[in-house]
Amino acid sequence: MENLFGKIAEVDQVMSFFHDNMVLMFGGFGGVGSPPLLIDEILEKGVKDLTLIGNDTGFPHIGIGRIVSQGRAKKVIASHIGSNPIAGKLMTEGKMEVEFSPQGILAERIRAGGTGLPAILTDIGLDNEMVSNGKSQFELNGKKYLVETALKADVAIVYAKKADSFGNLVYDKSARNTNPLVAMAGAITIAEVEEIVPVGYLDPEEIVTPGVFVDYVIQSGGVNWKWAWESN
Amino acid sequence: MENLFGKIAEVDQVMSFFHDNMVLMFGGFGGVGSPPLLIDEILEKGVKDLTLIGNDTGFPHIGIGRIVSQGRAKKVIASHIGSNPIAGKLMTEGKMEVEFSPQGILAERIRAGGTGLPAILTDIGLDNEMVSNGKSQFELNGKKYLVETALKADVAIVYAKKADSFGNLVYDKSARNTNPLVAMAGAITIAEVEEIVPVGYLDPEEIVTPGVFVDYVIQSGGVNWKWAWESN
Amino acid sequence: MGMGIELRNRIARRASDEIRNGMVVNLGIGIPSLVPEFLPTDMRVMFHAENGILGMGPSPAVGEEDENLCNAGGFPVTLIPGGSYFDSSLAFGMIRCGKVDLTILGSLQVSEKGDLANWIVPGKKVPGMGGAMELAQKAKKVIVVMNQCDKAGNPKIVSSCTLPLTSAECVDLIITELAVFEIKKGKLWLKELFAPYDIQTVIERTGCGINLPEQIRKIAY
Amino acid sequence: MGMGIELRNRIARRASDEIRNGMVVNLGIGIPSLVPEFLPTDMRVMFHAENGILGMGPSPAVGEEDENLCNAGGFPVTLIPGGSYFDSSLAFGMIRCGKVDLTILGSLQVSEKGDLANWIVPGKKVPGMGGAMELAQKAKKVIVVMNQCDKAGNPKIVSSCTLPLTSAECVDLIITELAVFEIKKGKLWLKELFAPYDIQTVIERTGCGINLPEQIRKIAY
Repeated sequence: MENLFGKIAEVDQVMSFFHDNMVLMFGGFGGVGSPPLLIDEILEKGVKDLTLIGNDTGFPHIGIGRIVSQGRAKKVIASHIGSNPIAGKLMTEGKMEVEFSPQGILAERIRAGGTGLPAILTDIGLDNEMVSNGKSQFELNGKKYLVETALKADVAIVYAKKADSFGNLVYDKSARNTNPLVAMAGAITIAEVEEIVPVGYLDPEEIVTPGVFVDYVIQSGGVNWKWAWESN
Repeated sequence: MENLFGKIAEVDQVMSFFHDNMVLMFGGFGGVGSPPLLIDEILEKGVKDLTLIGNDTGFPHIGIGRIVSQGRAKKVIASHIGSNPIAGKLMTEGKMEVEFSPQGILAERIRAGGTGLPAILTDIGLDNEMVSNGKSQFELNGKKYLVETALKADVAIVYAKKADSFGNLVYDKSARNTNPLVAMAGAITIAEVEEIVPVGYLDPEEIVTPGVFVDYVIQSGGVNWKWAWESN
Repeated sequence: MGMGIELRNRIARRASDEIRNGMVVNLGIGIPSLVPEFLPTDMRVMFHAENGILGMGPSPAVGEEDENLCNAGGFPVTLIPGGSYFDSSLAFGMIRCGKVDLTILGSLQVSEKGDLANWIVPGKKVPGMGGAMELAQKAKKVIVVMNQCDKAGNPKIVSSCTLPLTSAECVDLIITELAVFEIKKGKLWLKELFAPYDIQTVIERTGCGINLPEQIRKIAY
Repeated sequence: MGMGIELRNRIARRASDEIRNGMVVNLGIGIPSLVPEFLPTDMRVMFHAENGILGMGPSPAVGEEDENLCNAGGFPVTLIPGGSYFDSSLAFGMIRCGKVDLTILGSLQVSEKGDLANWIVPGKKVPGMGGAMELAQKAKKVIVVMNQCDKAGNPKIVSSCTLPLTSAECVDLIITELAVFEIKKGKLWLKELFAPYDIQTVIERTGCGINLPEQIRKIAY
């Protein structure tokens, strides 16, 4: 495979970016669209005290849940942890801090981080203390709004269907979810993909994430966990 | 053609939405990606005192420039009017108010309007009086930012390559530009398209504007102006 | 929920009557997910999912599942013609902009003013709000489907929610196994009764006063 | 600009030396648009346009133009393999996030501190800032290419701009038909001289003091 931009890498080459206390952002929704190989390698490397940012904490053995369940996160910023009871347990026991953000606002905060906006205003959760607690408010035309700050990460990991050697990404159906947003918000963005193709092999109209946002492309081996809906 | 959602319309059917003093948002960049039939029909209907919102004022005989050149706008919110000298003349003579917004911030303000966010924060143009004048500021982590408010319109008009009968849109190359943003920001959105197809004929992965944002779909006759780069 | 499938279906069937042709609808998990079964086959409805789908179709047959085509709950679905995929920011852009006509959700409590409490049981379960706040605050119409009472027998429709609110004054309609309630201008109205229940039973199992209109429809199914 | 094509090409050629393999580059109209001609054919550069293109290629042949594939100035371009289309919000998301490595712009004035004034002539021309503010403020490197003096013979490099600023302290490099200037830590340095000009000529045609390094490179072409 041509590697004109030096972005196609073996997974070993990117593992040096993962370290204790880092801020790690991940794509995926209930584990769908989360990068299996990278998650396993991060787990194996044994990094800890992570701050994780993503839609949810997956299931105990699915997606980012694998890392959360092993107690590797000191903090999670997410909209939902309900499908991962271990996350709830760690939170209740005070072993992991959880900052809840309404799902669409979390998505916008990640997008803001990825597009160089420091914050957005919104009325979502304004009357909800768990959301508004500690956040600035701003009055516009006589109405109050919450100031929701941008989210960025040291490293963002995403899962895509195809990448070309410039890092242009296309996703697969609902596995797109938060991935295009997360891909923009990493100081370093690593895409694990099902297929790597040369430049020119993706239709320029169908590219969802332009390669300028992607630093490394890793070949995936596909999902290696059993979904909640699979029998046995 | 099946019209399952009642969105496919003749241009006459949508002309009642255009009236004096309305806020009209338009897609396009230098006229590329602006809807020619709708622009001509608006011109012919003779509506005036429009507030126009879009990237630029086109060229005198290209895109929204046709409407601007006829003095039909009382106000324009745009990032650039340089390619339309008549716009500059109207502004200088006090016949048309122009609010300049930096191009990417204008795009974000339109997106904010279309996605239900009241405002965004940014440092673009903070030190520039023509941009910051009259705008609120907000301090975040010791840094000042401008509060840039969302833009919405009574009617948004866009130009696309294809629509299906639900109003799902795909665009053509750089004629995409501001169209996907503008399509979201109209109380009523009308898409003029080169081709109308039944539902199921567009690849769900390639759809850029989901049909939920589009109220009417109009068959276009294509661009009927001469581009600045065309000889003779 | 500790409710038999027949009662659950009855609630879902009644909820399906609120859906009109051309609507964009978001369904929560549980009883709401049963609603599509009861729609006329020729009805054009676009089901919306928070993870970035518009135009969700029925669950695929066993063995036909696509792991990359799932609803917000993580379960396999299909896509109907006219459907599309997009990122989560756009999924919620639609919601905040009022493009979702109707959402049907479960709840822990609803107050007589339409306050919704469906995301936290303090000291017990804190799953997070997911997309419930946006949906409750911004969908054009919010329907709650739930049991009339919780497992301990306490009414779930109350004068004031004791559980933390998801969103204030947002619920338009409540459908339980007993009855259908409408909340109009901050007041709770009994609208319809499921057989075999009578008004008295509903009043007894409701934790606040109910306004009674002149006519209360009886639902036959 | 009132400058012959040879001088314009010379400036563009010098500007092209600043481009490295793999860079994302945004070019303004005028002289900047001449830059790509001078790049080695094997160099991988992604040209960015504000209207939503990454990977712009050369102008098409006459008759081969596509009216829906134009640069931000409205003129037909092509797309190279690996290029993509996106909306303007993403085009500027890239800029604000520092993904544009280099922008090459024209200007009316530049101050010795790197203040850029390229968008307004008060009382004369108010075209609007377009995308210039974002590019000037957020591109990793900002290069100005312009005449040493304006039509009236006034230096365009000045101690303090008299025209309204586009953005303050943003310019890294200035290339004129006379010389190349670098702005480092708020100070203007003469870096290179185009033949046949000498230092004295440059000093005379510059509206502020210039720092002179020990060595000043002469550009042969």
